[in-house]
Amino acid sequence: MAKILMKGNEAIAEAAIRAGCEAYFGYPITPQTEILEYMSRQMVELGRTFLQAESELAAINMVYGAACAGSRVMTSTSSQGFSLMQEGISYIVCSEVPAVVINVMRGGPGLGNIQPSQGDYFQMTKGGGHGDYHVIVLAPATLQEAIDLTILAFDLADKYRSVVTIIADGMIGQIMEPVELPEIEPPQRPDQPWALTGAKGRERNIITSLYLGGPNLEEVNLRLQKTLDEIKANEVRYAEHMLEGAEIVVVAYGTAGRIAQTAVKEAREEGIPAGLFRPITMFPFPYARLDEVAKSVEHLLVFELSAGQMLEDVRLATRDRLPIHFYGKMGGVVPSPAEVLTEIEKIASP
Amino acid sequence: MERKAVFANPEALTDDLTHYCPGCTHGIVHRLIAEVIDELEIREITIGIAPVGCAVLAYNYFNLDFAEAAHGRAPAMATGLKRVQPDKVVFTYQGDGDLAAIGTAEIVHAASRGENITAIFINNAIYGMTGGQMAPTTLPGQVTTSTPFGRDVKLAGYPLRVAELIATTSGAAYVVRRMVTKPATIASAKKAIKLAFQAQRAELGFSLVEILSSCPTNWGLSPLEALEWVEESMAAYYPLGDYKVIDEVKSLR
Amino acid sequence: MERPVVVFAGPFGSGKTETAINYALQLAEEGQSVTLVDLDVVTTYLRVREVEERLREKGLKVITPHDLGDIDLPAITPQIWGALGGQNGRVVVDMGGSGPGARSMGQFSSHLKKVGYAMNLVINPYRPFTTTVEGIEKAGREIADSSRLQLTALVSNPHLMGETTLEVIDEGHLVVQEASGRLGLPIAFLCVRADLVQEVAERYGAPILPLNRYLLAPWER
Amino acid sequence: MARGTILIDEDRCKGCELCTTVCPFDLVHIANHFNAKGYRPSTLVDPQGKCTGCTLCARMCPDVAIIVYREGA
Repeated sequence: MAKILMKGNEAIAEAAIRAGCEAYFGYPITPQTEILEYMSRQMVELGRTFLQAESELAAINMVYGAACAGSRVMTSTSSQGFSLMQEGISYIVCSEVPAVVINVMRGGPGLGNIQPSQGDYFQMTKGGGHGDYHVIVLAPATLQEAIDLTILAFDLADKYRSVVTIIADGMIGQIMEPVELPEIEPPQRPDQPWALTGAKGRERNIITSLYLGGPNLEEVNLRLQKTLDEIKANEVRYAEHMLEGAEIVVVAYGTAGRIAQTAVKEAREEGIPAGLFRPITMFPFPYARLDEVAKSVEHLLVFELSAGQMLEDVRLATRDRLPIHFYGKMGGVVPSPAEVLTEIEKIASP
Repeated sequence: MERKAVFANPEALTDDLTHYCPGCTHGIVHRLIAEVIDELEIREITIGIAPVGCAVLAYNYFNLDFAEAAHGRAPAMATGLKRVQPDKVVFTYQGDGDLAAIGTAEIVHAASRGENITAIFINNAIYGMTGGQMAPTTLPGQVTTSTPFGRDVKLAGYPLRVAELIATTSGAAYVVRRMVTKPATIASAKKAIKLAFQAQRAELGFSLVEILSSCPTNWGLSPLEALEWVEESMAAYYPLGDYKVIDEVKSLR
Repeated sequence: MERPVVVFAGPFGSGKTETAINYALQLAEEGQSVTLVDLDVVTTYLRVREVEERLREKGLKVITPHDLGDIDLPAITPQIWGALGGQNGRVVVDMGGSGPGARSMGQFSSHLKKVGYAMNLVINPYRPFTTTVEGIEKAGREIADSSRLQLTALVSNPHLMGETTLEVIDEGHLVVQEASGRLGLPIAFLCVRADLVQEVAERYGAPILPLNRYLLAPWER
Repeated sequence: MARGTILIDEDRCKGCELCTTVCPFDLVHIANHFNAKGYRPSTLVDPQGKCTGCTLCARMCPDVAIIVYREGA
């Protein structure tokens, strides 16, 4: 397989196409617009559905519609747009239809800026919209991983009949790296007897998120929770670097994970026993494995491009049994590995 | 002599009795849509989208594949459904709050794109579901629970004329306003709904049938008085008529 | 290539910015007075403006839409008109990617025709849409149409970032050479990562521009 | 004139009276009794067999409570 040099946004778009994405609906917002632009050419050339919606609200509801028809469907956006999509995501989850949503995060709150950020962690992993739900959240740190996780996202969406998101930040969207694009057979998808394809030769299908009366809605919620339990049992993913003999373990994901990896390597070169634990599924968060890792180390250093959002999950995982340090940058500021190394050094020799 | 049923429940309706108040014209419009679907023999390829509003449970009454949209988003959802299966017939059923307030952007852009779907727009000048508040289509001076002194246009703005607005979009193929107050106006409304679906079948673009409807409960009128109010007051502000009929649709008549 | 204005154009991600920076620095080292113009209104990160201080220290004049800060507003600063007058030495322009990025150049088209310009199409044959001669031809046509400028040469920039090997350069440059023949455009130079220049130098006829990377991902800094 | 009749499904009827104003022979009236839902249903009062099965009453009905029959083919 020949390597090709791709930009993160392009890589995600191309991966979706190869995963058999049949329909894309989106709205331009920096720094993910290249996904929309890539789709506007490639999907049309392949005879698939592409439509630029009038807003993120419309885009997610177009996704909802196409998902009801049983199509493999995706949208992509950045933070502010992701906020607007919360309503639709809540409906899609409750309706139990599969969809993929990419969020290439930028600075917030408010209009913020277009620089890379990880400020949407809470919104993405804790539900985001109204009601009791979570969506699967996959965090790539390299472009190859972005490709692999995008493909996985479609399969997981099908498997659990729910929304699967990619949590990327602007840097992942904008950098370029050599990647390998897998050749994929047409996707093996589960049967979709629930899809709205016209009531021909069968009873009519209804897709709704309206369940009047307490017991009905409770039943749906219990089923959604059961699905979440399955997801928690089956889909936890993470990466570990230099954990062997590590006394200070940095916990970071996405671009921060990438920066931390360089910092950890440099720390090791200085003789500091540092390691990296990088969650790949932010939901389900790798609580158990992180707890296990924490048992044999002295300190954790949580590093995020936010005020400390994943930090709460790290504290939950370890129940504050060991010192948990935090280093975060907000508002689109991206620290260098040297700055993270300084934090590690501070812990090593206070 | 043998006797034969000449008028009965259309196949495209279920046997369920609706939750609508006595005399509410939602029921008439539901039946008209179902009759048209039966006549065009498209029941097995038609997908409906229910709104938020009194018709939120419409999917219980149509014997069709149906989806329930978020408030105002039915045209976007219909767009998604239709784009991935262009051979199906997709329609939205929306009230004035859903279509003309929270979902104004979605309906305008679906029309403007010439999205090949049909919108059935129920205008009863009030928010029924939430208990009789002002709608974008509430008439000047009309008393509602949120305009207790009558709609003061200086304060609350003017009612929105949807058919006229949508008719200005280039993508709209067929945009008309009807009412369902008498057998004759009902027959005319049915013809319009049929033409709207036919236009979609012929891939001519977006179609919208606005139907002036009654809300006896929230208007505080008997069902018969309510129909009189539709004819006298509503039709005066919202004139019945054909607001846009492109030539290709005319030739379907 | 003694024309006063040298433009680097190309599809998204073909390496225009790094090429323009390295080329401008090379001219500056030769003792020429050089202004580097950041005319990229489409790229959001990793732009000239992020390293402009460093470049000034190395003796370049740099014009960027800096006053606007990190906002995605495609605005052109008035200084660009002054620079493109060409009276103050050489001007190197980093143009935005593909057709949309090239469009902003259109407004300077008639002006540039008067002062004289070189328009280099930077090609990396490892980018998705320029792996073939047909793809390169299409990209070139789109950029020429959008910018309303004539392409005068190709710049061959075959690489896979850190994974670039001699084979990668060989195979990629071959595609660009073929495109050069097909389009009737000379290859102005071949870009090669500085540490590989020695090994590559003897293999090709085209002049070589050694590339030092200025725009790095945060974890490479 | 064609002879017909209507069958009103009393349990579907909500007593809205819309059907009562359109009968050309004034044969549809509101009954004095209540149906299971507590509405006074409409009822056909046609001792002389005047109903032609014209369907106007059924076309006004919001609840598809009226089935219309005609004799012969």
